[in-house]
Amino acid sequence: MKKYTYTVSKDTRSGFGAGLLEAGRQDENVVALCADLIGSLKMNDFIDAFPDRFFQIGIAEANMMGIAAGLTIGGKIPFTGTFANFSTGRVYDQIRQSIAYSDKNVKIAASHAGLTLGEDGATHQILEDIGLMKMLPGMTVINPCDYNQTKAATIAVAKHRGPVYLRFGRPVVPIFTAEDQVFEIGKAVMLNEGKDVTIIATGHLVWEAIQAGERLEALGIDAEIINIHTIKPLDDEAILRSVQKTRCVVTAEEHNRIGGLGDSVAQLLSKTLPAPQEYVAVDDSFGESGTPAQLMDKYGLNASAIVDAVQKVITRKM
Amino acid sequence: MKKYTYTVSKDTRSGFGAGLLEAGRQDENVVALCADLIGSLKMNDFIDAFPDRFFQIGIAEANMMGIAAGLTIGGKIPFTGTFANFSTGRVYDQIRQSIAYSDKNVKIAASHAGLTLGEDGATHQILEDIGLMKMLPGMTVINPCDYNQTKAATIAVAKHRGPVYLRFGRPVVPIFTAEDQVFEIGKAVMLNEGKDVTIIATGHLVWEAIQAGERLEALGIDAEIINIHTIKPLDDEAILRSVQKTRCVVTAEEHNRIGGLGDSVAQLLSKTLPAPQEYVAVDDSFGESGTPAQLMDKYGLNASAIVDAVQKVITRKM
Amino acid sequence: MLSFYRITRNRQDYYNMKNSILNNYSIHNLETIATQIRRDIVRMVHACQSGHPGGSLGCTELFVALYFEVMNRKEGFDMGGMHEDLFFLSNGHISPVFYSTLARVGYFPAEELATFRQMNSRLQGHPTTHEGLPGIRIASGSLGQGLSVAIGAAQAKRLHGDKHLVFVLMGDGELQEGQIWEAALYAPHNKIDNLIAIVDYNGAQIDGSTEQVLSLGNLYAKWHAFGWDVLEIKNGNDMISVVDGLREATSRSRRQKPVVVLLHSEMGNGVDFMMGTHKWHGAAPNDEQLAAALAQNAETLGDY
Amino acid sequence: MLSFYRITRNRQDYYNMKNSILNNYSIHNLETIATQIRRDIVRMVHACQSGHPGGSLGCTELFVALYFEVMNRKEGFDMGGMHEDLFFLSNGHISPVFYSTLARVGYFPAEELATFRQMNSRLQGHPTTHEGLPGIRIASGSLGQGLSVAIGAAQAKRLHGDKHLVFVLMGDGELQEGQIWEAALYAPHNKIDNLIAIVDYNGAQIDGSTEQVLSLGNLYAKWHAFGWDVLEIKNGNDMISVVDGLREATSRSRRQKPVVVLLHSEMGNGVDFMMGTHKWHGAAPNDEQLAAALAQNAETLGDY
Ligand SMILES: Cc1ncc(C[n+]2csc(CCOP(=O)(O)OP(=O)(O)O)c2C)c(N)n1
Ligand SMILES: Cc1ncc(C[n+]2csc(CCOP(=O)(O)OP(=O)(O)O)c2C)c(N)n1
Ligand SMILES: [Mg+2]
Ligand SMILES: [Mg+2]
Repeated sequence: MKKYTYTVSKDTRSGFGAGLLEAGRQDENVVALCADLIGSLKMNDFIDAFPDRFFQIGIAEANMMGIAAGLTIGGKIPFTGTFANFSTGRVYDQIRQSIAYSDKNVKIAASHAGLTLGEDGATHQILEDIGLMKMLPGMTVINPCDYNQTKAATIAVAKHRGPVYLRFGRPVVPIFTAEDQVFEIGKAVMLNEGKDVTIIATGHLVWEAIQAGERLEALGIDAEIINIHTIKPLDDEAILRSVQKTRCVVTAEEHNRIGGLGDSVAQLLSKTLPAPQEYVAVDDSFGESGTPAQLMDKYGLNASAIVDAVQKVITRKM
Repeated sequence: MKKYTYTVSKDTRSGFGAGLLEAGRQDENVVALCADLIGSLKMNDFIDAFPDRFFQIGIAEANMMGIAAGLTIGGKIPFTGTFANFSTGRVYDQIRQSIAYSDKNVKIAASHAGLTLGEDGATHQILEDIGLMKMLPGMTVINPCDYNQTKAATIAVAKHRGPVYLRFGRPVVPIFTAEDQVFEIGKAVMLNEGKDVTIIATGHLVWEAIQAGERLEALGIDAEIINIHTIKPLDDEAILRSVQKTRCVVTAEEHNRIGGLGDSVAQLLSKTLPAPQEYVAVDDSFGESGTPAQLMDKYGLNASAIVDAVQKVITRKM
Repeated sequence: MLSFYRITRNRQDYYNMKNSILNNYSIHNLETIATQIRRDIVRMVHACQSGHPGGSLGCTELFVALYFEVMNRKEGFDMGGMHEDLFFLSNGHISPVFYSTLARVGYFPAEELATFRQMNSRLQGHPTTHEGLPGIRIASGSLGQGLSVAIGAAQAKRLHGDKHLVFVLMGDGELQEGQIWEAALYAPHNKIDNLIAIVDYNGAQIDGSTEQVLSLGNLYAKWHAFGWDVLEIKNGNDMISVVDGLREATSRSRRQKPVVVLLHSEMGNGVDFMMGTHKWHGAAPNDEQLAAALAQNAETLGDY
Repeated sequence: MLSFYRITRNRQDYYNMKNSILNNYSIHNLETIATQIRRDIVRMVHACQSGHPGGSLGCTELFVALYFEVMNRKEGFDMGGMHEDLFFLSNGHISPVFYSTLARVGYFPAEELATFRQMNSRLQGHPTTHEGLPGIRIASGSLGQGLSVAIGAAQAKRLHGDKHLVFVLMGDGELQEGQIWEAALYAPHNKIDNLIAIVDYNGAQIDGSTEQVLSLGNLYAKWHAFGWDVLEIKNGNDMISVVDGLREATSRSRRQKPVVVLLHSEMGNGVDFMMGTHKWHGAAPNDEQLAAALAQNAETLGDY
């Protein structure tokens, strides 16, 4: 198992904040919008640097999406900012018509995705946002794994032409990817080559997958670990190549097991290479209040859950 | 192949209208709400019979969902009515918080689902509604296949305790199920027993699946055909029993291939019984204007598409 | 790029010439265009037996006045639309009048109107950018979204130092959508004064009159209370009133406030049997009804 | 079932006794409860180091007045809530004041307040029915939804011939959500006059003052233009004003119009260093700050 280490932990949303500032420096067309959550979205540095390129929308997410769509018509590259719930479910029809179907170059930046925003509870913890956004034709869906990757993704997304959903979170998590990484949209990152099982993880679950990989190694299981930061378009090739070798797969995501990364992988495999799959995901329930760590435990979103799933899926190999 | 015949064709939304009237007769707590689409939802008979139990909401779908949730607190059983798009994506967060998470007994009746509303085009054709609603914990998702089944489903849904998404359409389609059928939520209907392939279809695609079954018979292929009117909760048992026998499956739905019935089946199989699957569904695109028949053809949602998919999946059997 | 496309004069001329014979002549020109557009509308809707003639007919004067007279437009079409006035249709169901106007003013051949709502057409049931039809900058059809989009476009113009205006049309029933009021709150706070919002105040929606379905109450008071400069065009189907009203609206722009125009129009206007009812909101005429409608609207620019 | 749960008197008594000594005595009782609730709020938020003290403190008088004085409530709790007044909290983030009030008025033991925002608690970060906490009839937290829900509940009461009232509280920042205005348009049209909506008019939201973030402008004029009977409580942190104002509001019900109360409150009221800023909208005090806050609010009913 390849070694991954870290010295610093940070929240991925801060990676977004840093990336937004950098993207703003690189392209004067980059603008930002926020629905009364500047601090949560870490937009302060951007606002300080480019006050005229920031739009405070107030608590009106639908209006924010429409304004963002309108701004693109003048060539701007708007990043909208609010919690993941209010970035997706709250404004699905607005994104659908004014952004996705209208093919507008809007970047939907969504913080507090998944369970790990913690104490606010279920009304603020969306576990369906990947599913919501991946059903929209033409939408790119990205869920980076740490601060550095989120920063790199933000910069890449600003350069990409087309609507993007960029999902990140609130808790501090280890920074283990390179500061100078090039973020390639749609390209899976091979974290560890292995032969016994393919673990495909996204977002905060990537670090858990690495931890799981180490424990599995100790158990004599050689896991291939893929960081699939882009859920749509899915890197079919990378996944198929791996599963062809391992013949079984575990997907891991901070999301409902219905509609997320797991289902994207299941669809791909069912159409090409049927293989046993286990889902590490929330089992079709709402979240609740608690610390991020408690919730990850209770809802089975951690290294142990991945280890268990691997052990199970391996026995199911055909 | 079992023979299915019909003498009359009708739109499924009219089945809803008839069912709503009947449900209203059976239970005085049944009330109806509509967002300026009474005629499209076929609510006129209910309104004539029970004018005091109808609420005209105007063009304000979010408000409609909230009011429906509030009405349940007083013990009412509200049916909300608007197009499928405005029943789901437009109000996802409202349904999520005020209905699903709050466990309110609201019935979301959605007309004009899928492509077949025809000429209005993509802004009115939602192909993601099944996916949207099935991701909500506790939501029941139903898509009946003809007038009689929609009527029966409506009556059953009124008696069921809990939030339900009931999806139906605008075009006239053959009535081939029994007038006096008992609608069992969550129970797949076996239309034809066969051994070579399992065809799982929902909604308007069920009749197409029957047509396909006849053509397949002529080609010497013995298809098992299941009408899966309830997408959530999925009748896992019926599906597994069938695929255990046939070892391959085709799913057919008037929906994006991402997030719909196909993905529900793929998840089930990937976790228990991996098998080759082909999707008859819209290939991750928006719809467009056209007659229903033209659109079903262009987007590959008909008997021929099912026949093709079956021929393909059979060669993939493991 | 800044060569304007208009029939007679620029804004200043108009005010100099008000009530002059030339003005009446020019108004007549616009009316001539309007009857042709009415013909186009009913023919389009009749051909595919679907679509929305009522609101379209009621907004004919508005579209003609905007596109042939009031808006400063560049020749040709590019999505960005810098250095020209822009128009957004929020109530996308009245696409027939939009498409006919766009065709008649030169964005695409009038013949293409024959493809309305047919498969593979650029003239989708509701306007879309998806098929690349010149003149369309956003999809609409799901109601309530256009004012927000127009605000965004207006803010983009500001960022670019472009002094042109953004127009947006909404239905009155559409105002029941909350997103409109989110946008209505935002624009005055941000002093968006290069924006002219227009409400098709025809008092009708699908299920009946707005009064019955969900009354808008005192609509003037509502917009006023939200901080807009409100203007009424009392006869939205009289070309002089419409042109005058729009001129007045544009003259009130750039005063630190957004402007909204309540356009009192008549659903179905110009086709006698379609007037005075909401029934023609989204219904197509049969052959006989088509003939009757055409008989009331002279062919002036040539049917497609 | 109709045995009311209140401290001193019914509505009519109150008006007979206005300005009497008994009245002052009773007001004092309510104030006593309020200081305890303020203690509960800061202790709850401190314990889990998260949650929203600012809006909670500002609405303490309102909650006490409603639950201990104004609302006609049945003993016990059932979801249906027929034959009693109902309350909905739309701005769910001020759950601390809601939970404390519900506990102090007897819906569940005050000790349970110690579980606020902890895993497996019935006292979730935002109110929910999901864990079966008595007193809660709808989940909230995602803003903008509560007025619609309250309207539905009010209409259900009508259908059942239940003459009781429905109260709902919204934040002022929350009014930026369009759904509120959808509901605001609906209620007067349908003459929902068993509904009293209250706006926590504290002028603050997360990113600053509402004035800066997105001004509500003339809020009185907006509600008035939407057809509501509008009433202001000028000092929302003075118990007499709040009780009087709510009495006045209830007396205006059943007159064919919904009533809205603009409650001028102060975010953070009762804890000096939390006042005059939006910074305590959603921040928790540290140990020292907790001590300072408690020193300003006497323990009256006993800390949990
Ligand atoms: C969000 C949404 N809800 C419902 C509809 C269905 N619909 C189309 S037009 C219409 C009525 C619109 O009324 P109005 O804006 O007054 O237009 P008019 O009938 O006057 O043309 C409705 C309800 C829609 N297109 N979008
Ligand atoms: C739909 C939605 N958008 C954003 C948020 C995040 N949020 C929580 S409270 C709040 C500010 C609310 O302001 P106000 O209603 O004035 O409450 P106060 O700050 O006065 O307590 C925001 C933006 C939310 N909870 N729901
Ligand atoms: Mg109208
Ligand atoms: Mg406030």
